[in-house]
Amino acid sequence: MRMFVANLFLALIWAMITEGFTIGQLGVGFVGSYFLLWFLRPLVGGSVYFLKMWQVVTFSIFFIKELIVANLRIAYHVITPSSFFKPAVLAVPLEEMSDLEATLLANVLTLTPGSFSVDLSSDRRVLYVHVMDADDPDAVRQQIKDQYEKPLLEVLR
Amino acid sequence: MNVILVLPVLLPLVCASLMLVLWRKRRAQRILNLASMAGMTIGGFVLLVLIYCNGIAVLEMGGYAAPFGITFVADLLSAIMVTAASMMGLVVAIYSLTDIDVRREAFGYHPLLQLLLMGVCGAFLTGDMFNLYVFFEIMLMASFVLLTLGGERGQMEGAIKYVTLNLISSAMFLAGVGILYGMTGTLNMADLADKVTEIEGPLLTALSMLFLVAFGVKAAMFPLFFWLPASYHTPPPAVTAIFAALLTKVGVYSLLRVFTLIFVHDPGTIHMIILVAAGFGMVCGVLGAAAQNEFRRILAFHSVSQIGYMLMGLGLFTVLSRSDSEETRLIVQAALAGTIIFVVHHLIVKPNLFLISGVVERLGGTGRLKDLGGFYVSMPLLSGMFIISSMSLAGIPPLSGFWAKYVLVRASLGLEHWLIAAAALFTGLLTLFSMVKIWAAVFWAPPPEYPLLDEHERDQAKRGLQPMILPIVVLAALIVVFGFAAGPIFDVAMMAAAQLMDPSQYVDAVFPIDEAATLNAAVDGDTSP
Amino acid sequence: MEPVLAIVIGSLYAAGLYLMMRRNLVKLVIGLVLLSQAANLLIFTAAGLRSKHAPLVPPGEAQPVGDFADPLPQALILTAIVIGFGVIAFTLALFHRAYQVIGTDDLDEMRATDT
Amino acid sequence: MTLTVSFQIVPFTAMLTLNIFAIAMIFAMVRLLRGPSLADRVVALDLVAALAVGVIAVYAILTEQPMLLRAGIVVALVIFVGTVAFAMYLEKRAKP
Amino acid sequence: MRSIILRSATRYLFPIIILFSIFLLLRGHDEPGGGFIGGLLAATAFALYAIAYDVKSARAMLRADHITLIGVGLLLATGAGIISMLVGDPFLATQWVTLNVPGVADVKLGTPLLFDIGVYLVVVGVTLMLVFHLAEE
Amino acid sequence: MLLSVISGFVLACLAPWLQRVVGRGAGAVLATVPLGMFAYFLTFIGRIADGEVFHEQWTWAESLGVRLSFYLDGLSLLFALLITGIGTLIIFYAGTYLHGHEFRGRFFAWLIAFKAAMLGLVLADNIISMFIFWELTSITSYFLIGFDHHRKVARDSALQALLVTGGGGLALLAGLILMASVGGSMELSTLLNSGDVFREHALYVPILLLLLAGAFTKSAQFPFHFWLPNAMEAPTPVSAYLHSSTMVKAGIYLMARVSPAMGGTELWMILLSIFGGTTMVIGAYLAIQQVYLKRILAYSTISALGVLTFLLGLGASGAPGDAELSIYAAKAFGVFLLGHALYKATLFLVAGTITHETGEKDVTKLGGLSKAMPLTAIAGVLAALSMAGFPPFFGFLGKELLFEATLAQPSLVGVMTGATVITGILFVIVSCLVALRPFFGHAKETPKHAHEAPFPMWIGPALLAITGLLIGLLPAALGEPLIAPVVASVLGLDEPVELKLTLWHGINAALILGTIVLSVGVLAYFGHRYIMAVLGKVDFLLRIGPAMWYEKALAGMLDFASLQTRILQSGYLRMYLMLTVATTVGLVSYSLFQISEFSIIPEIPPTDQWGHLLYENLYTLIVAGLILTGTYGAVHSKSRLTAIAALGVVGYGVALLYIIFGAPDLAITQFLIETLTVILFVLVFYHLPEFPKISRPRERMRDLFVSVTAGVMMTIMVLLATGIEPREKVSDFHSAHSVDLGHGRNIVNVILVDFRAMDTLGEIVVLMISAIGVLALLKLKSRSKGEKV
Amino acid sequence: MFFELITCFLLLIGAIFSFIAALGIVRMPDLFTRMQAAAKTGTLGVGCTILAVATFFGDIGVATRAGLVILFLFLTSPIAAHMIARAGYISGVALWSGSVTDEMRDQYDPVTHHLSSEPRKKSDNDSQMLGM
Ligand code: NA
Ligand code: NA
Repeated sequence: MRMFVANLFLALIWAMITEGFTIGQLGVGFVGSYFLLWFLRPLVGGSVYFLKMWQVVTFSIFFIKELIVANLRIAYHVITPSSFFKPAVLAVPLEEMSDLEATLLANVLTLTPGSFSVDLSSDRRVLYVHVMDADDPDAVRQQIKDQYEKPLLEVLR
Repeated sequence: MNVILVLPVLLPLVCASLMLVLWRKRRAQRILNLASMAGMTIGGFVLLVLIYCNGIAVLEMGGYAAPFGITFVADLLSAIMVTAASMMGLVVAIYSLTDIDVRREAFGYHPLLQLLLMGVCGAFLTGDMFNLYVFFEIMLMASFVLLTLGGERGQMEGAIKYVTLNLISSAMFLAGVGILYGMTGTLNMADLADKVTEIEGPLLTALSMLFLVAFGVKAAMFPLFFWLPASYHTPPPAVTAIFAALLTKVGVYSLLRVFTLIFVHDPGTIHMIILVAAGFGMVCGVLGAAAQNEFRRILAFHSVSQIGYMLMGLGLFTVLSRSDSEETRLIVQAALAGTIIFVVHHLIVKPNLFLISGVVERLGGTGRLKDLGGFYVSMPLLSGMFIISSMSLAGIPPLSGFWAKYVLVRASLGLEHWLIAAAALFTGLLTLFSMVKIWAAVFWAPPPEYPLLDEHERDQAKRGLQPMILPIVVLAALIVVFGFAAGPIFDVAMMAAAQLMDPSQYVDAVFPIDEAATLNAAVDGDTSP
Repeated sequence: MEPVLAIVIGSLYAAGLYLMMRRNLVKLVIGLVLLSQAANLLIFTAAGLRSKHAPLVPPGEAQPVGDFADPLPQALILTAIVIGFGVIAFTLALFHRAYQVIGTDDLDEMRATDT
Repeated sequence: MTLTVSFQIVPFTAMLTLNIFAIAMIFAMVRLLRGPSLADRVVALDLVAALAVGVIAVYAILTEQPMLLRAGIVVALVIFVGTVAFAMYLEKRAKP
Repeated sequence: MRSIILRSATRYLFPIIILFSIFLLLRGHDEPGGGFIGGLLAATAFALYAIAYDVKSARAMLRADHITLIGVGLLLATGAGIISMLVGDPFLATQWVTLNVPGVADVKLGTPLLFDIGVYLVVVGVTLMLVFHLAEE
Repeated sequence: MLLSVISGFVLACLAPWLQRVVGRGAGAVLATVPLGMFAYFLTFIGRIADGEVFHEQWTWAESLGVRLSFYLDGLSLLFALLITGIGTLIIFYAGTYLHGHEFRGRFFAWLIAFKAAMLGLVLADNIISMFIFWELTSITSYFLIGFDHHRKVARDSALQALLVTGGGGLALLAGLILMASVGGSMELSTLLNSGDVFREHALYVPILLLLLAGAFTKSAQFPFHFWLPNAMEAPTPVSAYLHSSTMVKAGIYLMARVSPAMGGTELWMILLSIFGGTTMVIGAYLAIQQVYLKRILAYSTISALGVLTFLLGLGASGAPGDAELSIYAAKAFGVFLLGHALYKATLFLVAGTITHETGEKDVTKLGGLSKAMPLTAIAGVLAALSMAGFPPFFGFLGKELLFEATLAQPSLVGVMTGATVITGILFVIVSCLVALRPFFGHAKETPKHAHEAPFPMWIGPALLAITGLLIGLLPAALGEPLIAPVVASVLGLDEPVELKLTLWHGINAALILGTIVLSVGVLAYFGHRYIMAVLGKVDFLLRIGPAMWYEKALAGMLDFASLQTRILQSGYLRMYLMLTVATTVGLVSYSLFQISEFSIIPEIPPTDQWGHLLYENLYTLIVAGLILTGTYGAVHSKSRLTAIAALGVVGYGVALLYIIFGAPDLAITQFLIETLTVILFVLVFYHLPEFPKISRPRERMRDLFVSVTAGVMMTIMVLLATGIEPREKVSDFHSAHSVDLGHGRNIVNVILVDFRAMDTLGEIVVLMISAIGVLALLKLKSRSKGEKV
Repeated sequence: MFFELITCFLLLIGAIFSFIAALGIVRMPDLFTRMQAAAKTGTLGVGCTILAVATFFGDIGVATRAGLVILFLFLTSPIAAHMIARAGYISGVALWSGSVTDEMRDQYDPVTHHLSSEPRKKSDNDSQMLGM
């Protein structure tokens, strides 16, 4: 099942990049990515590909909104004198999650307001995040957990 | 023609590819190497005979007519060069059986040798300017690797200089090609010969200087030769030998090609520059050699001076006008023929000397003259071969070198270029001096009091010496034969020179007149290949 | 635009050559890279910058439409770029090895084979 | 509004955008030259690459060559590998 | 590199890049791309893998020995040229066959594709050889 | 004649083998061949004396004007007889002299090869084949002189001889080539008939000087004489052969040979008589200062060669003045030549025998050997008498004729006669030194106990000495048939001349002079010690002699060579680069300056278009600025990683230019390559140190100047290229046929894989090689450190 | 017309954000704050521009490819930012003096490349770290 999804996903990408987007191209892409996945066996084993589409969509909208807000805020910081922001590197404790989930979370954080991921602890339990406004570190931590970690995990699980 | 013209490039390419697939099969690589070289040599001779009988041959790669695709053109000069190069490849391949150690074989010595030959033969055959660049790069890259193969300190130092200076020259070549294309819209040499006539003379001269420098560096022309003495003596003798045989020759060949085919508008300036470079090269090179005290370094420096000889003929070449007498025409033709003879002579003699130096270094443990000696007593055959080769290099009659020198000196005297003739003769004397210096130190002088190799090592070194001696004897025999067959060889060289002197032969071969209609049709898009 | 590009090319050549004339291996190789960029750009410019459109034939057409850049220099440069890459890679490895064997990256100390 | 007006507004904006992108690149270049740390320079280089994607996109609009996006895809996919390589260097160098 | 984030990102980026590289290879005759570009892109993917994990696993991913890869690629490219000589044409003259694949299109297969695949393999093999060996130092 | 020459070379090749097979008697066996030739040449005497000449021609390298053509006339016959006759005796002699020597086989090989070359030289008609034999004599004599190669002295002397004669040989080649082009033929026999053409030609002086340079060096004329005594390092048979009748006489032969064409001018006479005269006096003077037997003989040989040159100067056809005078001199030349060959060979062999038997070469430590070795003594004494000029020996005749020739001169009689008289006196002393001193007086202790030499070692000298005596006794019968054709050859006469050689032709000035010379000479011999003491004070002549100049010149040349090499081949890569770039800039700008109409400055558009142009091209300008900034960063940065980053920017900028000007393929490739290059750089630079600051400011300024000039040059070249728009481009074809012939819509790719697939094939080969190279560099480690560089 | 206005709007947004990113990278006080500017703003700015391409051509094929560019950009640029930040941090780039706190300090072990999740109280527990 999992392999099938992955296969279909790659086939879709194939059809997308070859601009025709015909059934034929999809078939070619399917066969092609079948062999590719076969080739990449050591790599893809154990990965989850099945995505809940509606969760993706909601999260995506939220994500895009956040993205724009983040940018505006940074723009504000860039233009105003530096005394208005208080950056910090914070340790954000994480729920139990897979590498891929942690990575996605880190990426999302990087692309959204005033924060970006510096590194993930080796045991994946803490994400170190650089934030622009750390007047109250604990509040920032909580905000990250509530606004990003939880919805993302919902989408992915 | 279809096969034989592409064979010198294709055979080594296929063999090298196979060797990559058979990367760990050393014996298979050796056999493949020898077989390929033998095949190339035979092919080369067949090509030579065909060209000799039928005139210039042309192969349109991919079936695209001349200026549009890449064309291989073989005139007599190309055929001579290809044949000689393949032969040297074969000889060195045999020599390498003993000289090249297992480690080097394991890291691609054989395919590299093949590819070096491929690059060289390609450069001799191609009739396309950019393709020439590509073959140059193949040759250079293969030589870079062969030069560094082994990873010893001297090799590294030599290679850095060799690589850097050659890359500079490649950059200039590339720039020259780019500008040439920008000005003429073509890359085919025959087409260029026609199109450059539309460019203003001095501008074309300026452009030709880029090519002069680019090829001059490869040819180790004065004052662009620095890489040669810095690097030639560092790799194993087999590699030095094949380098000495081929690398600079490709540069000289290219100079011959472009300055007789394309840049012929202003022989006064260009050829005087070449002549001056030739003269200084001869003297500086031979003086440099006189200052050396190591077998291979002496030989390396001599190459610089001998390049001077080769360029001398080209420098004497002038584009003849109708008013020039038949006598002048013959002298100029003889000058070019002299260059060709010298190239071929040097292509045989110098490698042989390097091969001999390899045996000496192997048995003596060093190339330093003061630590060597006694070879006249211990290796009489080798001594004989050295005498033949070194005397030929010094231009002692009736060996090959004499004829080359004689033809050139006669031509320069005939054209009343007294200075260059004097330089050539003086250089001959100093060459003799160097050769005799080696002879006296390595062969005549008693063995060193404290030999660098002990008994055991010497015995070890003596094992399997036959594959090293055999090529030396063969080449020495060739030198002698060359000397006695000087007449026919000169005739062939004169034929080749005649082709060089008359670019229209080349151009007509590439663009046959009766196919002109087809050509136009091709432009209009009516024909398919 | 050709004059501007010509100046860029000249500067690249000058910088590349200047770097190569330093005593340092690393500068040498950086100079080489600049030089190869310069040569490529030179081919590009010398052939004439005649259009901003890529030499592609639109689907369904038999020949390119409108004005388009000269494809041949592009093919040449592509070849030259790749050759240059191979050369630079080799040079890097050579310098790496040379540094290991000789123990310095100072070119002035690499004179043993000449004199 | 007629077609001609609309015909000119996009090229004009595109040209403007293109120039802004280009100037932004020069800004990034300032950081690249100033540093002070290598990481700063790499950030600047990364930004130059990102801006290059933007330039390609705008240029695709300006010259109406959508296939230029293919170059954008490659840049987007590949440039970060170089950045990663720099990072690797920094980390290796940081070894005690 | 011991970055978890990089490693897991590599796991999804790697197949994408490889796929895209094959696409560039196959479509290169009609649109920007081709054997070189495809090969370089694929090599970049492997290089990324080698940086994120290590050279050993990247090698394991490649399966084939570089040298063999290069040799085969070279033979393919040369072979594409030799095919025409068997027909009596000059070296490197292209030969085309049109295959009718129902449901897709008329697929034109020609020696240039073979040639480009050879180029692709050589470029991948060479670049990886360079990167891997330098990385192992 | 060809056979006689070729057989010599073949025999030389076989000699080592023969030596192994035959062993002890090899000398005798080998001697039979030259003996046969001697007999063969004897048969010609009659016909040559009758004025016949013989031609023989074999094709060789016809197109080069080179034939194996031979020409036998009086001159060459005399030489051929000497070469084969004396050669026979020498080989026979050497067989015993070198008995048991490890390399006797090789010795024979070289000796016989030398003999063959010498024979070829005197027989050759074609000038190039003559030159070839000439050079071969130089080379073979090199190996003979250095035969005792374990001694450094021998090696150095051989080198000296080779350099001096070789250098002259090269001049000779030039002279011969010029001669051929002036005379319009490669055959001596033809050239010699066109003497007036030469003498009136503008190139006469250079040709003459070049030929004489060859002849003087070979024949050890002052100031090139110094190599000859040093050549005494050779085994004695070699010395005897080289210095009596062959090697050194080659120069004499050459002068005599060309004298019909080149001789007879003022210049000829002045040069030859001055150099010859000086040589004969100095040689003889130096001879009596020596103590070693062979060195005494060597210097006396130089003197004799001087005499011969001197005589050639006096006697040549077309000479100003009386033809009779020329004949006198030419006659003297012929007689002296033959006489000298006979007695000098004898004396050398005798000297060799003495040294061989006693182990002593210092003449002052020898004495009374006549009892121990009577036969040798007889031969020696006979030869010495001939040398001293006692009647009735042939040497007497030579000396008489010499005096006659000088006395008959129209001008400078005093000087010339004085010189000959002094030489004559010194000759007498020399004769006494080499023949009286060792054999007579009281016996002295020698390293070895002297015995009579074995048969092969005394028979040669004895035969030669007796021949000298016989010809002296019967000059008209034995001498004239040989000498008269020689005179004809030297003077270029078609008819043989009447010579009237007689021992006694009345009391005349020459006879009186001869008598005086003899008596003074004998007296001087007994006062030798005192004379030496006096002369020792003016010994500085020796020290500042040309030998010193040779040493100085050689050392100077070597010093200059190393200086030049240190400068040119300094080992500094940056110097090499600088010179290479500077050369390019120099050559290109030299050519550019010749352009009359400079149109590289682009047309400046009208000002009202500036705004529009800027609007259209601003981004391109900025991208160019980006590249320039990146370049500046790469050059200026103190850290290499910064330089790499800056380099990256340059790469991206160039890629953007490719995008801007319609080259997406290039841009993509450039981006990819850039990334991969960064990876490679980072991998490698990780191991390399940071930049140290080590360049000196002045060097930096110089390099900056050179590189900026190069940059400007490139800019100009690009502008010039863009200024020319070709009418048609090959790419028009590619664009038009991309779809129908190439079946592809990406024209660039179609060019790469179809139209110009050969380039692409080559390019992947380059890539592949670089991969092997990297593999080898990184994995193939040196076996051990400090191994051979 | 509508799409053209959208295109212009997107282009301008993209230009502005990109310009701010560049300005930020010059003006911000330390590596991390610069990256805040570059990583987000750059990505969004470029993203908008690519969207503009999609709207301009209005072709579904172009749009999907534009989507791909954006997707790849969003996939790779955070990774790059992470890598630089991490490397910068490890190589000892100092935080801006105005920074409030640094909870990652001393958490990274350069020998084992281990990044701890526990705040380290003592600095002498290297041996313990090595044992892990
Ligand atoms: Na142009
Ligand atoms: Na143009």
